[in-house]
Amino acid sequence: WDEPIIFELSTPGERGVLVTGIEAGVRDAVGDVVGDLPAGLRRAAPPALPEMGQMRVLKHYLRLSQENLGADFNVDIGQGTCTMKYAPKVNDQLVGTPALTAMHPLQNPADAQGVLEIVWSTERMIAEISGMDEVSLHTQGGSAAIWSNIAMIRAYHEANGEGEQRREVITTIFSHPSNAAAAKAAGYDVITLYPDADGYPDLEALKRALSPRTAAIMVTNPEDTGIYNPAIKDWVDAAHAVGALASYDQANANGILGITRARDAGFDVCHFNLHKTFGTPHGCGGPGAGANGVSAALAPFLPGPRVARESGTDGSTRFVVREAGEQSIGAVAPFFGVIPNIVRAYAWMMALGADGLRAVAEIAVLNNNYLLKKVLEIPGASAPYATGRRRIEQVRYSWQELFEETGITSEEIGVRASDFGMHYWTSHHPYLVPQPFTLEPTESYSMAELDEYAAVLAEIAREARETPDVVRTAPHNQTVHHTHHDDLDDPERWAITWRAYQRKYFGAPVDPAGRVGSAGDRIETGATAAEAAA
Amino acid sequence: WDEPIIFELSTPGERGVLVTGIEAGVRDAVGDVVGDLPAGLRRAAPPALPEMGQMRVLKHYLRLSQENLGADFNVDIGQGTCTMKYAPKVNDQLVGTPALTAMHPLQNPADAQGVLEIVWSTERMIAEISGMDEVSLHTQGGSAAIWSNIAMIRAYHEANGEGEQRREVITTIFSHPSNAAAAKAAGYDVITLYPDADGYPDLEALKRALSPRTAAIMVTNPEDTGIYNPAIKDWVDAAHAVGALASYDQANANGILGITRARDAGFDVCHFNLHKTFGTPHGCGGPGAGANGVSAALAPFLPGPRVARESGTDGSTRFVVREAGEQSIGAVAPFFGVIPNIVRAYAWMMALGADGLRAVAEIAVLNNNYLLKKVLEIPGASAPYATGRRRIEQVRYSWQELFEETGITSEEIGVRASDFGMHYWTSHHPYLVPQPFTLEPTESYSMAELDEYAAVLAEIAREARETPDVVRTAPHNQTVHHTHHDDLDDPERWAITWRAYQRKYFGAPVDPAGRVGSAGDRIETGATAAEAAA
Amino acid sequence: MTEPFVHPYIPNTAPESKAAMLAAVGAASVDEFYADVPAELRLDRPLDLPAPFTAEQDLVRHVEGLLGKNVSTRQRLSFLGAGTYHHYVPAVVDEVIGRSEFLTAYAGEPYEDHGRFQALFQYQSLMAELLAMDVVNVPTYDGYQATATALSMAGRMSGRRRILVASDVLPAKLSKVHDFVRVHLDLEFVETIDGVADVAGLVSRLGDDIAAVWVETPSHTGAVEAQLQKISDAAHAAGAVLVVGTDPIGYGVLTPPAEQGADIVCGDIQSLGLHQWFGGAHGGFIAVHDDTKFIMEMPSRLFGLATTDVPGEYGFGDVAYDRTSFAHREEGKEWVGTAAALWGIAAGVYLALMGPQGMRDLGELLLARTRYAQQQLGAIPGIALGDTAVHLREFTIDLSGAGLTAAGLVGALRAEGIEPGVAVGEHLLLVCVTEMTSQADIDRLAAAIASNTDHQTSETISTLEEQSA
Amino acid sequence: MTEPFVHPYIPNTAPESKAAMLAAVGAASVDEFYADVPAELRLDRPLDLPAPFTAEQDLVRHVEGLLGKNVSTRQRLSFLGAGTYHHYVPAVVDEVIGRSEFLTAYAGEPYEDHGRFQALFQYQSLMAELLAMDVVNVPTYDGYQATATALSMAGRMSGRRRILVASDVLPAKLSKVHDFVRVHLDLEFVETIDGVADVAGLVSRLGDDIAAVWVETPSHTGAVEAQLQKISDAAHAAGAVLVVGTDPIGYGVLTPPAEQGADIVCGDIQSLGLHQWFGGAHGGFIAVHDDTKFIMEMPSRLFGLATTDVPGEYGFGDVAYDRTSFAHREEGKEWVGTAAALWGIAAGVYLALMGPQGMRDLGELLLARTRYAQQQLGAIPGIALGDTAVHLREFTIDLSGAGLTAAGLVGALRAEGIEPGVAVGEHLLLVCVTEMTSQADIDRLAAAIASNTDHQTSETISTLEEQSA
Repeated sequence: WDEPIIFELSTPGERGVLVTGIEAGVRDAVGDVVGDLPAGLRRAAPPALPEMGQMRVLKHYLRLSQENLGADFNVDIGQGTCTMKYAPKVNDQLVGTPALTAMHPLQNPADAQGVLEIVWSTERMIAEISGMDEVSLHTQGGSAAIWSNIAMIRAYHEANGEGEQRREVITTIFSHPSNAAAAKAAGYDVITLYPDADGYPDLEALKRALSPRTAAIMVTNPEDTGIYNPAIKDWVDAAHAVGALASYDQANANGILGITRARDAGFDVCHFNLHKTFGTPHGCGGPGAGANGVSAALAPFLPGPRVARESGTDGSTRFVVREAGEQSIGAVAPFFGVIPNIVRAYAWMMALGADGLRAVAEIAVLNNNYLLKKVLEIPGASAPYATGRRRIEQVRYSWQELFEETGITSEEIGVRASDFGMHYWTSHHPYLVPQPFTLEPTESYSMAELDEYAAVLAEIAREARETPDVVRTAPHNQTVHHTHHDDLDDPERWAITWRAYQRKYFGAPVDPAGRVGSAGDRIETGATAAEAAA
Repeated sequence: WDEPIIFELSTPGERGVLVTGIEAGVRDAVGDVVGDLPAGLRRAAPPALPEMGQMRVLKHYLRLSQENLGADFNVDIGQGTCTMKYAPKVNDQLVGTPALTAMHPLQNPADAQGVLEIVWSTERMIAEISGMDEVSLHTQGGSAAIWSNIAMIRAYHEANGEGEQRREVITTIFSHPSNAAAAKAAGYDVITLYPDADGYPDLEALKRALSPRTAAIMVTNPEDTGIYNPAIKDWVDAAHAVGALASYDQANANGILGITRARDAGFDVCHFNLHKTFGTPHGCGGPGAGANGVSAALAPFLPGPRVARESGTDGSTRFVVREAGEQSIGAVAPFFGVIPNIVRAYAWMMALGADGLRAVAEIAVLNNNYLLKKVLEIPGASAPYATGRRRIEQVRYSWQELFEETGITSEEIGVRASDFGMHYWTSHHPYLVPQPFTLEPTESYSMAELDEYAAVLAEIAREARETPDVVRTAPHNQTVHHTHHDDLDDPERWAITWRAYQRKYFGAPVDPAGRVGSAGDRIETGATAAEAAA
Repeated sequence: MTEPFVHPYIPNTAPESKAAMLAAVGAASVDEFYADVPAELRLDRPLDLPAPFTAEQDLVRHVEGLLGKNVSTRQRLSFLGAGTYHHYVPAVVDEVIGRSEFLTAYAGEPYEDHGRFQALFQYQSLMAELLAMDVVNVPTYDGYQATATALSMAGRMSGRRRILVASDVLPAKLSKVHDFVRVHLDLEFVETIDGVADVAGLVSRLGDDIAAVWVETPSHTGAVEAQLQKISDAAHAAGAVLVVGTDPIGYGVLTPPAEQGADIVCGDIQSLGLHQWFGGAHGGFIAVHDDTKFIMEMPSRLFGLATTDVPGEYGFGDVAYDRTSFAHREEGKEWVGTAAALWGIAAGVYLALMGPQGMRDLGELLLARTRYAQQQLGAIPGIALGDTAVHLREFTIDLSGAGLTAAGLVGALRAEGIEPGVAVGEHLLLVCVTEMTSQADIDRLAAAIASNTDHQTSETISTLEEQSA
Repeated sequence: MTEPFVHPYIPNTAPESKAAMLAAVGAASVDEFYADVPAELRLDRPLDLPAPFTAEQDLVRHVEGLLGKNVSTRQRLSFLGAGTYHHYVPAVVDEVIGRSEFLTAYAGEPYEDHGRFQALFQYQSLMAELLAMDVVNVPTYDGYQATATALSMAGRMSGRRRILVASDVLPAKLSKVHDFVRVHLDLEFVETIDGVADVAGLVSRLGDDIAAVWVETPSHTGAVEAQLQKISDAAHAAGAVLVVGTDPIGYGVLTPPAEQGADIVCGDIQSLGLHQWFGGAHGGFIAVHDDTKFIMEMPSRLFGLATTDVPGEYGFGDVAYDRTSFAHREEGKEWVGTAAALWGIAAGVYLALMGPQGMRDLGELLLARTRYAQQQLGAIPGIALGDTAVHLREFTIDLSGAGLTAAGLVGALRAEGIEPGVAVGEHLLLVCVTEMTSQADIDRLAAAIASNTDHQTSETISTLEEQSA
């Protein structure tokens, strides 16, 4: 499809959906409410939204959807660190019921016993999985959960009178960047440690960095390299030794479910992403959902309100809502968190159970080590660090050899991969691993799919040597062609909205209400609408 | 996507969905039920269904879906006679409720008052739209409804003792072929009339064909040419004059809703297709749904069971189920008909009302006459018959001039249209109109979309003259390439199932249970899976 | 109307567009397009229909309000079958057939609708494995039609008129089949013995004017025909074909009829991934061997594999299109039209998800639950099983020993929120269990029936006592 | 387990596949992969979790059973708002965001995920028209976060610490904002007068150390701020920016804050096409003018139009990616992560369906119903409106004249199936109406409250009588 921008599809007078009418009785009682608005409050001209019939709106967005590569469509193992796994359709179906979508969070808890029980049970299951004492499901994503981690750590130190003293947070370069960013946003100075020569986290470097000024260490493990820190308990102990707390980024715990637990290594706080480990869909970048686990010592600082189970004298149980306590960091998000994803995660765990979660971990690491072998068979690809050792759930690879030989970069290979219906991602910045790419096969893909993916990488590597221009000028087979990203960093040229584009590129007159002139005369030629049946 | 046949995706041991277990109490009570089966009843080897994980099944069918061009995606005006219109999404959402999907047809009618009321109300609305006295919604499609028409006509004549005498049914060549086919299946001899020079149904020919042997005339109006028979009442009167009945194929009544009615022209029976005129989706070729309307004289012959409304002495109403009566043709389908489509049709009518239905008709004919003008502007295209006159809801066009000039056939143009994300259909056989194509824009498409469609036809006509090979070798931009249809008419080579294909092409050994050997070694190359983001 | 009628479903009701298009075609008003419709046939008033709900939120409230009056089998404990069955529908099935691409497509060519052709070819192929036959049609309307057509095929092939009906047939199905074939065929019934075919009686009626023997297995009462091979041999010896009407749900464990000589196997696919839908979601299959004589009598579309210009690529198309009414109007075989394609896709997805092991597990579960239910209900004093045949999913119980009518028991149990089954005789109740019917559900039914027989018995006794008093 | 554990979600649990892969990598067992996990950290027992429902039908029965305990706002007449609102969600919105392509995608590049980039660019653009501003972000988590970030932006830009809070703010939102900004900013409250800003008091507090003035309109109590232009002028005169927190639902009829001088406009998009979801479906927007100074302080992704190698073709990409924590870890602006993209797509579809006329009709309807509800409730003896400001959708009523507590009234009406609103003070009830609340619904609420005040009044009287007796 060569689908226009939606504003180009507007036809005066068309309607997409009608609003119910104002009852005669209401109108008689209230009069002209718009006319009665105080001066200045009445909008002068209507917003310049497009005017479209319902089917055309639908068609537009359905076509756009086909121009998107969901995890349900590809062998989605190229977005390492993100744990792209199967989000079961039955869970989408379960959450779609009005018994959930039409619930208001401030309804009588007696009318919300089902959803409250699911929240409570999900917390308890994640407590068991992490070994932590208490769990909160309030946060709306992984980075938000990291924020809650540091916010609780901050509150804890303040409660102990050490808020002013402890101004530093230590992380590692292969921990998710949001650990550094959230600590900074919470007012901390961030110290970032680099790995040792083998790619393992450097315990000695940690010990040098720790001091009474340290508020916390915030680390991911296994790190983005897929390497598990064998000295993790020593790290935690070292932090505790200086009075600091230890915070565990378990966004992706996919390789260690049922194998090892955060609390068993001594961590004080940790978080999971329900949209990574627990099989909720990624929604084009959210909503996700986070789970924060804490030790008993940190429990008073958890966000609120909290769901609790009460037992009646007759043995019956009911679920109640308790407002956040004195020491709580308060509300971190509206109400109880991302309910649709909490229910999905609950259903996902209940479909698998203890055996199933362990199978998730074991097959995820099996898949990863199988893929590792396949990728290392491709000339030009390598897996820096921990040479010859197994990895947990993912690997950060490098095309450095291929780059040196051909000049083709990892980004270029990634773009070319899209021509094969595949996707991959390089890595977070900075590119400590040169020409990086990060693959995480999770448990959701079959051996045949892993073989197919590796075959595509091998094919592109071959192209890079034999027909490098094919790679360099990719994509060749997408709905859009090589895009000029320099437009996007120039304030004179960037166009973050259609109205800005009209103004900057066409000097469209802006009337007092901000309505721009008619859209450009872009012709839609049938010839480019030809991906029809794809 | 270059998606394999599903059997090629099988991996031993994988499971797509698990079945609930047999309770221990049941197993203890019943023992080994499979082992206990009588000799010969126990299947020797399991069926050779594929073994696949759930996500792979999903991915396979989602990819196939993207290789399909639904009405929601294209300007679907090329399937003339089929009334491709917007099937509102809200109706799909409404019928998806367990309050409908989980209803059993033999439940206590007191538990089914909602769905029974909808069936009854839909019948009454269609009775008003058609002017007929009674309506049945039992049939599962348009041709099935035509069968019900002729079955009732047959029963009527038999009830009058004229079953043996009346052995002929008269139809026209521009009436839907199922009228001829169903009449034949019911045991009638079929007489097909051809139009007069202007393309209008030939009243004199009808009068010559009518006789005491005539059971019925079965005609479509407007015919597939989009021409309304101005003498339709004379046709009905002429049939009645010889004691025959008149049956009206109103599968597509889209252009005349609220304009003119079957009963007003004197018809005894008629039918509508809910999946054409009444906005239910077409489902790749069903389920559709039919509605049969009859005069009071034919009402006793309607299929059963019937839904009736009863009033209590207190003014309350309730809906009851009545078994078919003595004269009824009996059950024509399970229970009450295609319930999801009946509810959708009800919702569609209730969203529009009398004004809306008339607007449907008026805009459908406006769109059709607008498109007629646009198409006639394309050199090489023509609209045979009724020259210079308006059409109702569709037109059967001809590329004969273009064919004579270039040798490009209408079929070839249709295939090429698919490269533009468009579809069109030629016509039913025989091709009385040479090099035919039949367009029906319905009310669902905007002026801009009609312009776009006409522009594609004009472009292909240009190609046919300037670069005919481009047209002749189409498709160029589909997931599949020019297909060799001669395979399909040769009993030695046709392969109607995968197992037949394996046997015929690979001589796969068939074990006693019919399990064939392993599938061929078809390699899936990544390179052809490249339509990814389309 | 004072304001112009603009509707979200009809874009060109926008006044500017409508005016522009009228101007483009040179028409003063829409009326001109109806010049051929005589004035006396024109409706001179608005249709008399209920006031519409043009705002979607109002429509939703209205329809949900109506449907809210229904009380579904989620709220009622249901043992209803008799043609529509309550099986579990995996979420992926609904996801696939809910895709707009499939839901709203119709009749495109094999190029733009490659996905539809492949999905239906796969449906044919998956059913073929389950049935162990080489040819399956794109679904026709339902099992009734499939059976009517299968018998008609036998008649057309043989030129014979007589059909021997060897099994108990669902009455509504029989009604349809009879009216459909009666011009061409005569149905003759060989009474069943203990729920299944009277093979000896059948054999005695066979002759060279018999077009087909028609067996239903499971029958109307859920009885599985154990003598199929014998029947088949006898039919073939007489030059008749064996038409087997069936439900495919059991063939993970049961021998498919084709392996016992069936020539045409037909039935309904509702059990394979379709919801109950108040009986409104059925599709019919007809399966035959790869034999031109049979294939050329099939009216439905048959999608086949074909080669393309690209070596190794699969294309699809219509096999032997010249059979059809699309090609030859009344000269085609019966007719072909919009039937049940989407349900066929659903059944294909269902079989792909279930796989061989799933169908085996399900078959065993159905046999086990059926037998368990027979045991539990048969053990109630006064209740007897209708027959001793092997049953799959359905069976009858005879209430006469308890002095109960089937209708009376249904009424009594409905008051307890139970639909105990379908009354198929004065004292005969047809009970259905599936994988959705747990042991506890069956136990609850047994208890409810037992309590009614107790009640009945004590009532009978007290009536007797009263009379004697 | 005696049988191998094979699960539909994990294809390589198939024993043959697992064995083949282990062999391929030369591992004897999966244990080898965990060599780096010290033995003392290994869990030596299975996780203590509830028994699973591995069969999908059992899982569905379990979860539906739990959710069946909920009683939703379809069964209860709800006047609840306070941050989560019951607006109508058109079916097309749910259809689009239910598409697997959108639902399951994540972070692809602009090539394979062209659709996502365009859909979110369009969301930004549609919101921009509604708000009359040139820049809108890809949604952040919710309105709480959007506001916290907006104020932080003002602090970072100005280097100042003080924020003047001019309106009544939803307490939970205030809690979040406070904890988020407290290291960098000090919130100072200027008490409202009659529901809206005390402009004179505000002006008197302005100075060159004020980073921003924060106005909420509609406020926590639904009051629409009528003096925005004055506030804006005063803030700008002091070198402060005006941050307006709002709900976009009213801007079909209300003047957008940008036209009255707002520099940053932020809030929640839940009202625009998202269900209530027990409060679990929120998304935050931050809108600014096309001013580099502001844009470079935004942490969220911003999708922009770009040219491609094909003239006239639209490409998309990240604008000023170098702002983000993805690019620069702690040197980025706050952070960016998985937030609420799908809800942004939903809001875009919603606005496209509604169009200018739909948003106008809806705004008028909300104003009318709100005023009607104020009239009906305010007319009940003993009940007073909380203030005299213009209200949109929400307003408070003061029950003290009737001697009722808000919590008491809520309890009493819940017993009648009505959620009358949120208790926001001992005698103060926050009542919300939307297009889902009909005149009849409002009348029913008024009658129910009136009957409770009657009851209360007569109780009070009888108590008095008893006392005097």
